[in-house]
Amino acid sequence: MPEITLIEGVNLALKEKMAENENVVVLGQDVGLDGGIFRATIGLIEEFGADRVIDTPLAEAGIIGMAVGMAMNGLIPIPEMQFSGFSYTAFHQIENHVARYHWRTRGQIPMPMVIRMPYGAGVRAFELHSESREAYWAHTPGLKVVIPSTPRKARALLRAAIEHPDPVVFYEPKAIYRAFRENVSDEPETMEIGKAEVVREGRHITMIAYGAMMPRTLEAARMLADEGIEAEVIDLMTVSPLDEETIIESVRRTGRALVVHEAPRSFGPAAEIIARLNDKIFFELEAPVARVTGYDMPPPFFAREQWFLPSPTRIADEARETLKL
Amino acid sequence: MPEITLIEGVNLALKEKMAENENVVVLGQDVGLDGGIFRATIGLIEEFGADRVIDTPLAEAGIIGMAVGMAMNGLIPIPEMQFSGFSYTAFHQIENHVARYHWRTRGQIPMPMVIRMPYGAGVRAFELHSESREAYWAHTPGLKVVIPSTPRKARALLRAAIEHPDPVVFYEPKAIYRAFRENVSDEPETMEIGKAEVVREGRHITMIAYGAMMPRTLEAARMLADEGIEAEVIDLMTVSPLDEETIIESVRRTGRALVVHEAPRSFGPAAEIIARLNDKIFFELEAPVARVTGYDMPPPFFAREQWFLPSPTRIADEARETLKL
Amino acid sequence: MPRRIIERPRGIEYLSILDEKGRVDKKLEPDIPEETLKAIHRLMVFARLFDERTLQLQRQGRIGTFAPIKGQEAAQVASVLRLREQDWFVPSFRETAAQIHRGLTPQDVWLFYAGYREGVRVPEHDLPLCVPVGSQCQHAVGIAYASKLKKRDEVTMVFHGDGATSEGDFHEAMNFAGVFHLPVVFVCQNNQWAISLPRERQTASKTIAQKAIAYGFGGIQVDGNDPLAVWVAAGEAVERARSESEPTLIECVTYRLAVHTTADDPKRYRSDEEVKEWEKKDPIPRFEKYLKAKGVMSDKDFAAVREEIREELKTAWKETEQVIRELEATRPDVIFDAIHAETPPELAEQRAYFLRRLEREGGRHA
Amino acid sequence: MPRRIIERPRGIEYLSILDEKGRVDKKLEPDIPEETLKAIHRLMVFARLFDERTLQLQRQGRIGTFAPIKGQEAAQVASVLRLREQDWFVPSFRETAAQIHRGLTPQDVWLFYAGYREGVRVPEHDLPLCVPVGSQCQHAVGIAYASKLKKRDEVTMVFHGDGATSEGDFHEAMNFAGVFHLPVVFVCQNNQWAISLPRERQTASKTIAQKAIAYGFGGIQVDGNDPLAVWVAAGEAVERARSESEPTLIECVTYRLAVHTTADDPKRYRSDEEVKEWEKKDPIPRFEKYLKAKGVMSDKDFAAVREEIREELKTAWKETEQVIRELEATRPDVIFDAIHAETPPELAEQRAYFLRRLEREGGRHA
Ligand SMILES: Cc1ncc(C[n+]2csc(CCOP(=O)(O)OP(=O)(O)O)c2C)c(N)n1
Ligand SMILES: Cc1ncc(C[n+]2csc(CCOP(=O)(O)OP(=O)(O)O)c2C)c(N)n1
Ligand SMILES: [Mg+2]
Ligand SMILES: [Mg+2]
Repeated sequence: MPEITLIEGVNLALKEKMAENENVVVLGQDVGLDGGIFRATIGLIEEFGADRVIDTPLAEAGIIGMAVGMAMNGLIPIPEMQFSGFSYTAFHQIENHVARYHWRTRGQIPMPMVIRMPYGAGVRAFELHSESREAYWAHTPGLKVVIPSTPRKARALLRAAIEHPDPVVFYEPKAIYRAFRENVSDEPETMEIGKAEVVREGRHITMIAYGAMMPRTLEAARMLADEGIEAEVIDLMTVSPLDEETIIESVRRTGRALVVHEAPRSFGPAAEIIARLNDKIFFELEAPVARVTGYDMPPPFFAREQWFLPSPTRIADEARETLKL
Repeated sequence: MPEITLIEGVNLALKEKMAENENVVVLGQDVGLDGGIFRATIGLIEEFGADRVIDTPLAEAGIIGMAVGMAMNGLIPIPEMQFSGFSYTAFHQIENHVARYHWRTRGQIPMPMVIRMPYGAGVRAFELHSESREAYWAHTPGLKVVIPSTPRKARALLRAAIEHPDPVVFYEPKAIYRAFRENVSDEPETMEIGKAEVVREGRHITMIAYGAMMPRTLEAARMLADEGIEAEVIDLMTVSPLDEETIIESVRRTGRALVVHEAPRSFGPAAEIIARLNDKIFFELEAPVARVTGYDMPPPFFAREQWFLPSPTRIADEARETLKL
Repeated sequence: MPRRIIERPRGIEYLSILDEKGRVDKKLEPDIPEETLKAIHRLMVFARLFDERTLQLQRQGRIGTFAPIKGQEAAQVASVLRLREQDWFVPSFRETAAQIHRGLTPQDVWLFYAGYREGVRVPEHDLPLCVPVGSQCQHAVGIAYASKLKKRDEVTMVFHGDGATSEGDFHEAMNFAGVFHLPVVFVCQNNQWAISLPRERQTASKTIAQKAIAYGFGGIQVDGNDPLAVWVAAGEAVERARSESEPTLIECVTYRLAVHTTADDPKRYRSDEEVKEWEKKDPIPRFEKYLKAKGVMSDKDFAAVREEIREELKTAWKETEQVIRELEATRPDVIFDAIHAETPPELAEQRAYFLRRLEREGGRHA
Repeated sequence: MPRRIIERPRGIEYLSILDEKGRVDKKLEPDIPEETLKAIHRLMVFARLFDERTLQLQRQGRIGTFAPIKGQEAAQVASVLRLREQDWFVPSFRETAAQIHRGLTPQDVWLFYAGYREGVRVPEHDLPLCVPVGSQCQHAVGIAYASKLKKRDEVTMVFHGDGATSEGDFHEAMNFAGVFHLPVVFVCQNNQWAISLPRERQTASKTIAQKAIAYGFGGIQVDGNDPLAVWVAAGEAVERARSESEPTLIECVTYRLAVHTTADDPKRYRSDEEVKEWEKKDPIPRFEKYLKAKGVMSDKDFAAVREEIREELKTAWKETEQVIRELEATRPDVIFDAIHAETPPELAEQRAYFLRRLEREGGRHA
């Protein structure tokens, strides 16, 4: 397999799963002929036909609601929300139905479904094309939230999400859709939902991130390494449910932690990770857990969006501060 | 003024503000002739007419979207969502527009508005009539989130919310709409948005709660008092922005804290409070901050909903646990 | 080039066969087998008596808030009876009669209204009732899409109220149904009220049926208290769905004779006179006149049916009480059951915590 | 009692006055003052040249993603010109020409597309462009409600695309407008495409205009590339709103001759032939033929107008470049400005943190 980009990883997983299982269908705005506005679904309509690669009218609640019905009648729908900022139109269908059908019916009506949506700032887009609100979905009982950070993980996690029996919100870091390439195996690869990965080992501090913040966090780790600070870096991959085991095992060793996300700070994902560390290993923490996050505002209009996003410098600085304590 | 219930406090504030300011309008499902299904708007249509107390068609996004336009054209709309569980149909209007118009236009188009909605479990209602998802709104930049816990506060905070220049989500604890009565002043009373209140003083632990969890938390404090444990109790009143000052001043004194909410635990409001304490006074904490919350599930069907809600016993037990550490 | 009419939407048809007085339009009268006539009758009466019994139970505090269907029996019974077993039934929250026809038992319904998740039993190709108004319409569309994709001979019938037509969800579902040519039948129970909002203030269109024009398919208005008219319209629509894969909107003009739910006080917003007027149009006496005139059933038969149903309900409630006792004895950590197919670790931990507390408190608290 | 037609919706009218070839239907020709004809012309040409210039700027990387309006000038210009100053203008995101008429400058637009919040300047009684498709329709309804409540002589005109009609928001807004009898005009820019989805697959209704039937008010389809037809239909609708407080839906049949946005590649989903066919219907040459035939303007006048606009745009861009330099020199903590009317303490703290970092990093990072 040649080296591929993250978006190609998404595309590959979709192709593979559609070929493996004829019940898998893709639906959304412009997912057919156009191949998706980011080309995530390119080539699918040619291979699987317009009945399984469905261009829908412009209605997010309609798309998710239709997917709910499809899942009830034997399909595994993969609806796309064109941008996460437009998924709110379908919020009620996701919260009231996608997240609750299994619960409501005590499993009589399961809800296998993967809701794909690109998220995040950094692509010089209009307003509402740069949001990062994974916390909404993570706070919604019944959903799983998965966010890949590399091409290989995109492919392996999306495959896993499609095979997963519960509904998964698959949040795609569009800022790194094409940022770099990675080798993926010829054989279909699947990674477990709910597992984080230590992507860099270190003993001084644990830095936790996911999605588009991973390259920045790794860059910060390299900057710190130059100064002799060995940062351990964890890629969450699944934001909900959190892989406490991996996080706690690491922070127990390092005694210090830092969480990075581009979502607004207040009531954001980092708060939950801090709360878990507080719950479980409070007395083993040697310093407060740092959070390096977006500010409490919508992502700024794009000329100034880089001022909003956590930079490697800022991440490294906060790590240094934590190490001083 | 006779003693009134919480819902009567809401009604009183609406009446007062509608009389004081002819730009204030109320809109929603059944808010007119019916007086609101909880009677929050009773008597308003008789006093202010059907043009200002507006029975709308059954469409939440329509209601909020209409309120956005009203605010643009000089009114101060108070839309009602019949239950918080149905507000998600309007999520996009709230996130994309209500929360952002001031920001988007740099204040050229302000968005004064109070979105009222009853929330919470404990009233033996159908599914989706018992939700507590204040975290969604608290995580949304641009909104303020206010939750009263007594009749007097309902009246004074709702008045303040209507006078407030920013959009406020006014989350009403329906479980205690009629649970008890309280004296309110004849003179209009207003309480500041963004301020918490120490409602019971103590020196061993700080217990933080709001809304329908207040009576339960106070009950727990009384139980603890019998054992000589003096719990300080804070009523948040505003969930966003948090009144860090009051919280920190208290926890600094007690060294221990516990947060109560009925919202699901993961990625819930307590996590943010823990994160703030971690950020600001980590080294002054003598034990991990406890959280006593709803579980990560939709509120159970009502025959078993009391098993879900934090009970005074449970709150008190968690406080004792914290004190052992 | 000039000003000209480019589209003349078809007129909106109204269908009524059996009028308030029990007179039948012979030219339009459908040929319904006797057994089916009896089935329609029994189900309508069953629904009426079930409603009454359930209201009693609610008043006695045995169950919680309940949404009666009184007055709307014909509209939902004569329509749902047009479905075959393999067809899909998608209710709103006021189709108890239809749900019972599809396989729910009184016990299921009572357990649901008594606040037990165990009351949500889902017969195959049925959905449970849907609380968020209108949101079920899109599910019907997705189900129908899957049927069509898999070339399965399945029709989907979805119920919704007049109020539901104001929701964006209804619109999006109708539009998708039109665009994808789906075998789905929308049955609007226009009972004149959405809690306190009368039909005329729900929408400014003269009929609800004409809303179908916006989506490029057919709509028809029927006397929803006339089982014959509903039967005919639903039959045509189901057939159109089945053979042409085309959707239809059927507006059943009916009336909610009772409260919105037991938490509602209709005196606040509507007059007794209006209710009395509509009581005269009650579908059950009307249909019984028809059955008698046709010689299908006699007064004695009617009484026997009622007696039989009352007995059935009596037994059913006794059994339900027993089940409720059993449910109450169940360890309350069942609230943690089946939230996901794969339980997240934090939830497993929360359940363990719950059980620890439960044990410590001797089962009284958690 | 029997099967009968109870509602015959009015036929949907199509209006065209000035055809592709520049021929005019004399019976329908409106009497538009010369100055207004020239204003329509100038604004259409301005829009076209502005579009071209902006595309260039985008290709040069001076601004970001941009949504051209090429081909839709008549539909938005001849409609918005029907508003008086006190009327309200609610755009979607593809009404640059209308926005410029209402008071935006090229600089505002460029700043917006260059990613500066400073580009959102809001002329009184205007809204800024709206990104979430269809969601602005409800705002128009609320504005119109307030106008009516306050008995102010204000009409609201809201623009949306063909794609927008599929959103629940459009439906709810139309329904509210009908129920409350609001002075609002819905102008649908049916440009045949919603990104890659053609009009026929957006909805199964034959026209978009007929969707008004679902809401109890009038709809009309016009040749959206014919400024005279748009002028007449918009004038009638505005007048109906003003004097009868009744809404109207106007479907302007037009075409998006360019890309959806500069991020789009239409070759993936539509044929060059189709585009060529529609180029023949371009509103500008057509209108110029009309103006010439009428003796209102000559080729020389047209050239002069173009020259003048080009100069204006040249100056405007120079000034904009200067403003961008100034904005770039602004301390970047402006991102914290005006998020709320009352800044929450945590946000003030975040800004202070940002400034501390900025200082430490010598203004290069934060
Ligand atoms: C989305 C949503 N909003 C509000 C409610 C509260 N509610 C329950 S039933 C109802 C009225 C429904 O009217 P209609 O659709 O006509 O059905 P009917 O009650 O007459 O059977 C309302 C407002 C709800 N369940 N869901
Ligand atoms: C709610 C929402 N969903 C999706 C998008 C992405 N999007 C932007 S424009 C567009 C197509 C709009 O089509 P139409 O309404 O016909 O307007 P046009 O682009 O043709 O002017 C889409 C899907 C959006 N902006 N908002
Ligand atoms: Mg109704
Ligand atoms: Mg379009």
